[in-house]
Amino acid sequence: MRLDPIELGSFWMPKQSSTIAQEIDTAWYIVYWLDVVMFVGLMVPLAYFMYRYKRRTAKDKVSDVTHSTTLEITWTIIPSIMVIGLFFVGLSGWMKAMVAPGNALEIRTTAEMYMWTFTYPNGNVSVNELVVPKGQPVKLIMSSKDVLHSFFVPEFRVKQDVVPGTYTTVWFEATENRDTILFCTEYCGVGHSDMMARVRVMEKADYDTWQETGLMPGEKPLPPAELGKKLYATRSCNTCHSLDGSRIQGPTFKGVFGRTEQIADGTSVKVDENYIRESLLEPNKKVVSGYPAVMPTYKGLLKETDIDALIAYLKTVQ
Amino acid sequence: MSTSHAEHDHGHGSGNGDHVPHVLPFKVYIGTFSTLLFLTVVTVGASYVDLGHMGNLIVALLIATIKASVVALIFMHLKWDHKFHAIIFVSALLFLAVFIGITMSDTQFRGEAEAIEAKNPVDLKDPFKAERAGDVAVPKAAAAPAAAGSAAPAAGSAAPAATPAKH
Amino acid sequence: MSAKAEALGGAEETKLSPQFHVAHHFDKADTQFDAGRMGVWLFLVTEILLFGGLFCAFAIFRSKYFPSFVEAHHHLDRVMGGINTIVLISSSFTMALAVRSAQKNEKKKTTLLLAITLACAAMFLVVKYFEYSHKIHDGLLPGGNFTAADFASGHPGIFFAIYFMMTGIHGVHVVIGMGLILWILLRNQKNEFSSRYYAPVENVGLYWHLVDLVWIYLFPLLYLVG
Amino acid sequence: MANTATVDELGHSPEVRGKNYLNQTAGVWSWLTTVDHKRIGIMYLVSVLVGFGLGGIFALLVRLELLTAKKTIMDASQYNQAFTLHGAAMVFLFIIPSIPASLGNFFLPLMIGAKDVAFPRLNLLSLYLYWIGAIFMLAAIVTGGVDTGWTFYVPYASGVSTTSVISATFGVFVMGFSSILTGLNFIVTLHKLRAPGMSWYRMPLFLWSLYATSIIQVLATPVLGITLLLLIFERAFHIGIFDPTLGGDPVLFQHFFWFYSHPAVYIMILPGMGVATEILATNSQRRVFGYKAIAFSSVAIALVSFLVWGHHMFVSGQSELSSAIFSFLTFFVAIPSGVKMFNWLGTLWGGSIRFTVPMLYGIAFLFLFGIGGLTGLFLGMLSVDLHLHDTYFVVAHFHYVMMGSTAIAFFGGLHHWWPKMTGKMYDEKLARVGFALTFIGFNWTFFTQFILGTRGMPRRYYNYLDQYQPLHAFSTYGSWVLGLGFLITFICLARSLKTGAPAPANPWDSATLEWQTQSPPITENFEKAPIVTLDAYERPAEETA
Repeated sequence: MRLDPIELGSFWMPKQSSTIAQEIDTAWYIVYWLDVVMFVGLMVPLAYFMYRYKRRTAKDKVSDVTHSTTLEITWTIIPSIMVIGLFFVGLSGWMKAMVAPGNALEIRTTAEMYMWTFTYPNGNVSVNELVVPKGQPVKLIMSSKDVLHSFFVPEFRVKQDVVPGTYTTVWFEATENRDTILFCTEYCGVGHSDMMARVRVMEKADYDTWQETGLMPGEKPLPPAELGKKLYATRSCNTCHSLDGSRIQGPTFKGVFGRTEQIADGTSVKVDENYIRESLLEPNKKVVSGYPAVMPTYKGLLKETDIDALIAYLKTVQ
Repeated sequence: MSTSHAEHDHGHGSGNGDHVPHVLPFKVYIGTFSTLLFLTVVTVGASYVDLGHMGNLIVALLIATIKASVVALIFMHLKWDHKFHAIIFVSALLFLAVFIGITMSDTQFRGEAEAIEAKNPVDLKDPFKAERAGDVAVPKAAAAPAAAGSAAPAAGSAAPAATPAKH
Repeated sequence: MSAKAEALGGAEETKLSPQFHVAHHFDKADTQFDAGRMGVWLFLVTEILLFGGLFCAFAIFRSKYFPSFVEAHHHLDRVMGGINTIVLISSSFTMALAVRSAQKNEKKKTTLLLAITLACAAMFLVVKYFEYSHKIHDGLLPGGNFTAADFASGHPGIFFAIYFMMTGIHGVHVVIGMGLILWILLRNQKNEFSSRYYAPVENVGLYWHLVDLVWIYLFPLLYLVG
Repeated sequence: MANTATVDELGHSPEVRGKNYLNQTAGVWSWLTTVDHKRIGIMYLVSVLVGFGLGGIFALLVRLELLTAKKTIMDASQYNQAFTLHGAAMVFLFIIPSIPASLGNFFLPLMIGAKDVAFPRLNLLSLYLYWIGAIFMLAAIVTGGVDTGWTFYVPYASGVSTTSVISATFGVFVMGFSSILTGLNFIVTLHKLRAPGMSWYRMPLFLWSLYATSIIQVLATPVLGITLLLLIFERAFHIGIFDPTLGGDPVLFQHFFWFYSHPAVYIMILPGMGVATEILATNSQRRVFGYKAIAFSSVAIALVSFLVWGHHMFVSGQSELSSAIFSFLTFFVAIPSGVKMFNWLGTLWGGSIRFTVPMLYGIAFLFLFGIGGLTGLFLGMLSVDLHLHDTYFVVAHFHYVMMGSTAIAFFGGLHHWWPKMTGKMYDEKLARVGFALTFIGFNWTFFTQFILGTRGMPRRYYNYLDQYQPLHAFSTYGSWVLGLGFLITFICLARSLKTGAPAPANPWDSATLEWQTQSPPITENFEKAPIVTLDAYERPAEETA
């Protein structure tokens, strides 16, 4: 998938694209400048002492002061107050990030090796593409089908692990009308670094249109083969099936339609409309010999028109 | 025999002047042993009385702790030993308490899953099942029973063993 | 070494335990004795925390799957558990007496008491063996291996995972303890111990009491309360 | 040392001239069966350096792979193994045993005027356990690698990964016992074997830091043991405690793991702080400022370290209550660390500072630990951690602490005590070159990663967005400078064994006890059992006059 880069808002941070980003950045800069001041405060005396007390002779007079209770108390208490302050600064932003507003749009999110599936309130599903309206709080209810994953959108400053066997939630309200990137930040295996997704932020009206018709802003309905080509890329077919004949995880799509494949159980099958459909819905029923049975099912993830479109597209890949 | 161990370390407990350090009278051991046996009977007996979710646990732990203290203090001579050994022993228990206590501050206060599940009856009761919600719309009829059976997902689900995690 | 032995008041030492001498890096026998015992106490700390992880898991899963735990613990045999508790307490008792008789130079009595302790330990394992084979036969096994059918509650496999891990690790400690007791028994037969030098007996005793101590918690938690 | 007339210019009296612990007995067997803490320390030293080399090679491979966004030299699964093995080797084979087991073993008895540690045979056993554990880890590399990350998070490690997880975790399990035994031995030694007059407050501060480290080793490591045992059983028999499909809790594994592994961070850094204190005290020629503050802050760090493990889990799905508690407690680790920083500066103030090679490492330690410690504040803050967690910022932060502080202190200590251990002086010029390259290369490599991380680059990524490529490439170039620096340091030290000038007993004019015997020491450490009459770092009156 081709993703646009993350825009930088400053030298350090990505652009702020959610309502809580500003508070988190402010906290970041507070501790940043505090650190800079403290570091300079430590290093300047260090440099000065190195210069001032550099050894001149073997019989240099050295100080015999071995302790100062006043100093010890001072440099215990002052930092203590500072770090308690930091704790509360952190706590405040974090509380906001933890408690979603009541009117939040709930999107069910499932992570698995190595893709993201988003189920919208009306039943729509998108894979590796999270579509959210601008200016409305969105709450993701997340779970994992296999191992730990983590949901991270740098521009939103939100992160939450996705844990199998339990639900975790994260919320944000996007403020910028443009695309950004979602990372998986909990190591999950070979495809960990490819487990990225696009976050599409759009106007509420465009979002509603997309929910109803599946059309992105400015998009016209596509002819089946072109829709299929798009699905090939957006539904992660391309991570396992090549177009140029090379072997990835699964058999190549080059010349796949009409080919006769050897099945793992010894039989063989001709790749036709029915086999493609079955492979999408029950992928592990007839696995091509020599390939691992790792394909996830697309049952419920593809509409009938999508399946037709994929079949139409595969006919064109020769 | 002035060089016996412990004589100058453990002033008390060895009043007989013998060089052997704090040999306890036999009756102390037999007394301890009887106490332990008695408490074992008590704890078994107490377990037949239903004292509720926490009640039985607290009683059992209390008796076990008395027994453990007796073993540590007398059989293990902690009562007459260096104070430092007692500190070592107690600090182990202290750190264990910290470990269990703080870990439970997480596990006891997580529990958001059920609430969400009740509120959000999407057909994702069992995140490990291969099927997912349909594209068109969530069939309301299918969702309702799934929500009802959601209290103990694995017990209610047809075949948890049939869909193990990928290996 | 001879000078050192002299300084320690050597005559009795050679008489009472001819093989014993103070290691060269200790200033006197007392220090060596104390050092050994402190080492053992520190070791016991590590044992407590090793079991501690499992106690933590027990606490968490018990509160999470309380009905399962209650149901599952009825499948443990509290008579066998009770017998084993008494066996282990008795072995602790004889072990404590063995240390006492070693302190008093009563070699034969020490041997006898150690032998009884050993026998108790063996008996504990025999009972444990019957318990285990019964569980295995009924399919009351950890997690994914759990096959017993007639369970009403959700996660009995977790209970048995904790049961087998706890009693299994405890059992391993019993076996190791038996080895240690046998070792000091043989050394005792070779006249290596005396009222001036009985540190190994005492230290093995400390270890054995801890094994007992862990069981004192395991028995009510697993067999009685669930 | 009392009678200068009978000792030669290297501090040897006629009775022991030419005799030392190295040549007392000869042959491989005499080494493998030795109970001499110095020989065990040397064998540990060689072992951890091999572990460091191994981890270092993996580090360079990882950095090289990250030179370009897509495949550079290896595929994704090889990359995952490389970073896992880099982490596992560096943490378990190198850093945890590095200072305590090698330098600590060698110098702890010398510094308290003892002949050996309390349990010499146990000490040898701990070395053998370390080797056995290392063999299991190496076996894991040979039989399919490990690709779980050094943290072995479930369910990936318990069910999904197809690599040799069991062998690797068992290796770590065994090494845990080695670590426990070392800690136990040190505690008893410090309690029971101090020379006459060596009261607690006369001990060099390195020993206080080792004492604090040992407390952690004894209290925390068993929990790692049970965690890994459960993981092994989970993987082999599906016992279900961590497996969500069987009702288990994967987040519980993280609690178990970090209950050890967070204090383990202080197993790594505390001895480094101790070494730095020794170096700074020796080279500023004066008594340490705030002795008790530094001593107690070591112990305080050890104790507080047990209360903060959950700050690794702010986004793991643990309860909000836990996160808040952990965040609050986390900040209290910063205070004793700060107290140490201030007192080190106080030690330099009014001193007579020499810039020997160890001192350069000591000052570098102050600089790098300053950055490493202060950047920890970012990650302790709940809201900021939401953005920075599991990004390169974390990678940079812990490399500044682990590598920049601990490893730099370790190499500083190695240079500091090298003459005592080997009886040879090294080439100062070459050592300075090695140091300079290491210091520059380190900052070059890792400061870059702070920028990468804040910009959102997640860690453990094989492939990354093109926009991160220039900074990744920059970091990789730095890693080559860093590697070259270490290579030169190794060459310098190795060469000194053959060509180095014989070392005097006290080349740095240090005030601590280990320098009051020959270089290298005799097997019994001291010809005459020392009696301590001076306070810590105090010099005899005629010298300061």
